[in-house]
Amino acid sequence: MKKIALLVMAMSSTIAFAANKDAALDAKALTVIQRDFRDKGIAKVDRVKQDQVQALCTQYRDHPPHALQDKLEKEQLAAVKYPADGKLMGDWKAGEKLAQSGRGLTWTDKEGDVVGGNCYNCHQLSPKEIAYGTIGPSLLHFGKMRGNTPDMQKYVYGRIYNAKAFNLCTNMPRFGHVGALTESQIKDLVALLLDPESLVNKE
Amino acid sequence: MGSPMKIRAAVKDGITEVKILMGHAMETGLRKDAAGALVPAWFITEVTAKHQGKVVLEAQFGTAVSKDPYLVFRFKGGAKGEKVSVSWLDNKGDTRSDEVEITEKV
Amino acid sequence: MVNLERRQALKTGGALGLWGVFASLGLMPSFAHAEWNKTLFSAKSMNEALDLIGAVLPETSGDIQLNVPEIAENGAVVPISVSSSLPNATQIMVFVDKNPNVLAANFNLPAGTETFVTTRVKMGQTATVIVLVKADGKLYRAAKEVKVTQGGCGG
Amino acid sequence: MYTRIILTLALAIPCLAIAGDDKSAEEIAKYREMVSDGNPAELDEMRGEELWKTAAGTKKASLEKCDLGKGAGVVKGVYAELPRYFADTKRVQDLESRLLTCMTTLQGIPEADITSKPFSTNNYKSDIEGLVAYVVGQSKGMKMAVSLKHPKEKEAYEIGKRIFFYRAGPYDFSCATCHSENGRRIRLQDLPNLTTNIGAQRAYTTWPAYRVSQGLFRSFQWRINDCFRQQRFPEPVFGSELTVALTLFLAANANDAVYDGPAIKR
Repeated sequence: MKKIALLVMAMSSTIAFAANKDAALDAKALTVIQRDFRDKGIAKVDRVKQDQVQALCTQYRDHPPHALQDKLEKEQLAAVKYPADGKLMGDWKAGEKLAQSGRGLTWTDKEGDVVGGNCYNCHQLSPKEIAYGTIGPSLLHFGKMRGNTPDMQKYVYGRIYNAKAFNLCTNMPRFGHVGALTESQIKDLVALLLDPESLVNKE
Repeated sequence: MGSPMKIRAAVKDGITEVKILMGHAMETGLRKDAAGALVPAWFITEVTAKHQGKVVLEAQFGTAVSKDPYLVFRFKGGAKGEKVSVSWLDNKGDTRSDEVEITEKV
Repeated sequence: MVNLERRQALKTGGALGLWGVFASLGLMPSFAHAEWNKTLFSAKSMNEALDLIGAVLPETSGDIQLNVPEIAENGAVVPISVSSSLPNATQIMVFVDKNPNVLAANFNLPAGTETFVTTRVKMGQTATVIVLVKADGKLYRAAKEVKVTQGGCGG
Repeated sequence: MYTRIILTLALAIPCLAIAGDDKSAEEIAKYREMVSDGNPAELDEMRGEELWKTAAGTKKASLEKCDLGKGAGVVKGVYAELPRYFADTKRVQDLESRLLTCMTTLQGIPEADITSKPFSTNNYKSDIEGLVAYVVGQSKGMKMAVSLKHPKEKEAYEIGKRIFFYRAGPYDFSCATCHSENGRRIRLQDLPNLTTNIGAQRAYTTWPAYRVSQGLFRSFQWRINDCFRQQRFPEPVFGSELTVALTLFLAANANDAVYDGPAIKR
């Protein structure tokens, strides 16, 4: 009995020590990050300051405790702004053009430049484009498989506006939430995915 | 005077293979700089290679040849220690000549 | 035009200091054999280029091996390798049919030089690489399409 | 030259397995193989060697007394063991920050002259990038052996790891967003998983490199900067603890692989 107790004590002290060391390293890393970046073009140093979502996902390596995840996802979802006119589908052709562009918000971009959708960087969309990324799932035939009911439109709009409202630590940016894409741009992307005439939904 | 070329010439079974890397901007005249102004065309127009003084290749380039041009060709003959020289001339009149000794290819 | 004048100066042993240095070092480059054909290198289409050469587009020939990648990760550098078993070949011309100027490079092959050349060209978009080989005074053709893809993060 | 082709082919096989969902991967592999013959980085290596041996700065000295970790003037093999702890500066340094130390102390070149324009452009050739090309080329064929023995080296590794996973910026990206899973690509480019040895080895041993998309030789510091640019972060300070720690994290993960830079890349 005594032996086990000792062992447990020994183990917990090791863990506690590791945690202390980790905390010290975490603090040092944060100091380095906050010190060693400089403003360049439109990319200012305030960008390395984390919001709650970023901090939590960093801390838990994208696997936060469920309760925290649920809470923050709800908050993110509550902040999604849907179009006032109720129309969620724009022009799929404009959406395709936007999906092709990976530009925007880097220090080589200029203030006021049109921000691209960056979609093909991570997703397969049109069967015609072979240069697609695989960081995100394939969206080929997205609308063809799911239809384009009002609920589906709302889901897709929300997901592009703020993917973190649906999956807190997803790799996908919060395009609407951070103001990278405008309402009409997001509508065009919804159309790209859901319009039956869109290339995405053709053979 | 242009920057030095990297030339390799190696002989095997009576054929000498010459590989040339030329450091050159090869500006098309169609590219715009950061300020939106056209960058003037600046490119190598002619390349001549000689083996022991005899011309073994003459090339003319247009603006479509890639930056830092790379060229490989082969000629019959050549022996270890003999010289291969390469010269280029660009549209601004700049030029560069370099030469190497032929090695044996292993 | 400047080019032409300068060339004239060269041919007549022009007095540019640089050339004097080269001459004294025995490194005087010699470009006297073939002139850089400004008109041909400015041709905007295959038809225009062929008119200038005074030829019609020849049939494709199985005796020319044109090695190009089917997909180029970047259009700034598209590797091209040409070889041929055609006897008495004297010239290799490399064209890119959708480039602003279609002729990319011309190679004159003296006797004893193999019908083989490797180089790299720029392609603004997906296009066909057309190679013409002149052998025994007759033109032969090989052609292949190269798809130029969007790069990395697109930025 | 032949060994390089063979190496490229060997490297192309994991590429195929990763991006092998269509014929594109095969064609891209062919493109890379064709491009790998004739690397213009060799021109930068020549330029760098010249710079290394030429007296410069207010002290009119060459860099031949520069200690990159294996003694004054030793260039052969140093890159395979960098970053490392240097007793004279009492800090961990990567190649670029160490070159900076040598250029300022041995040659008397003001630091700002170097760090204000450390990267080449179409109209400007950076000396420090040329020096990098020369030095890394002298480690070609050597096994990566980055030490984690010194406490400062261990600490740098741990800090580098934390920087790698740090999510921020308008797109919530970290290095890990693109580089912590197997078999992912951005557009057609396959993304090495830098958290695994095999991924880090493949990536680290082929940088610095000549980028055909830019027509320029690029140092590792440039590569890290460009990752942060695409992460929509601000710019890391040249030769800072941040970039050294991140570089050491990646270099140590690549240990035991044969260094094969400078390479040629898209």
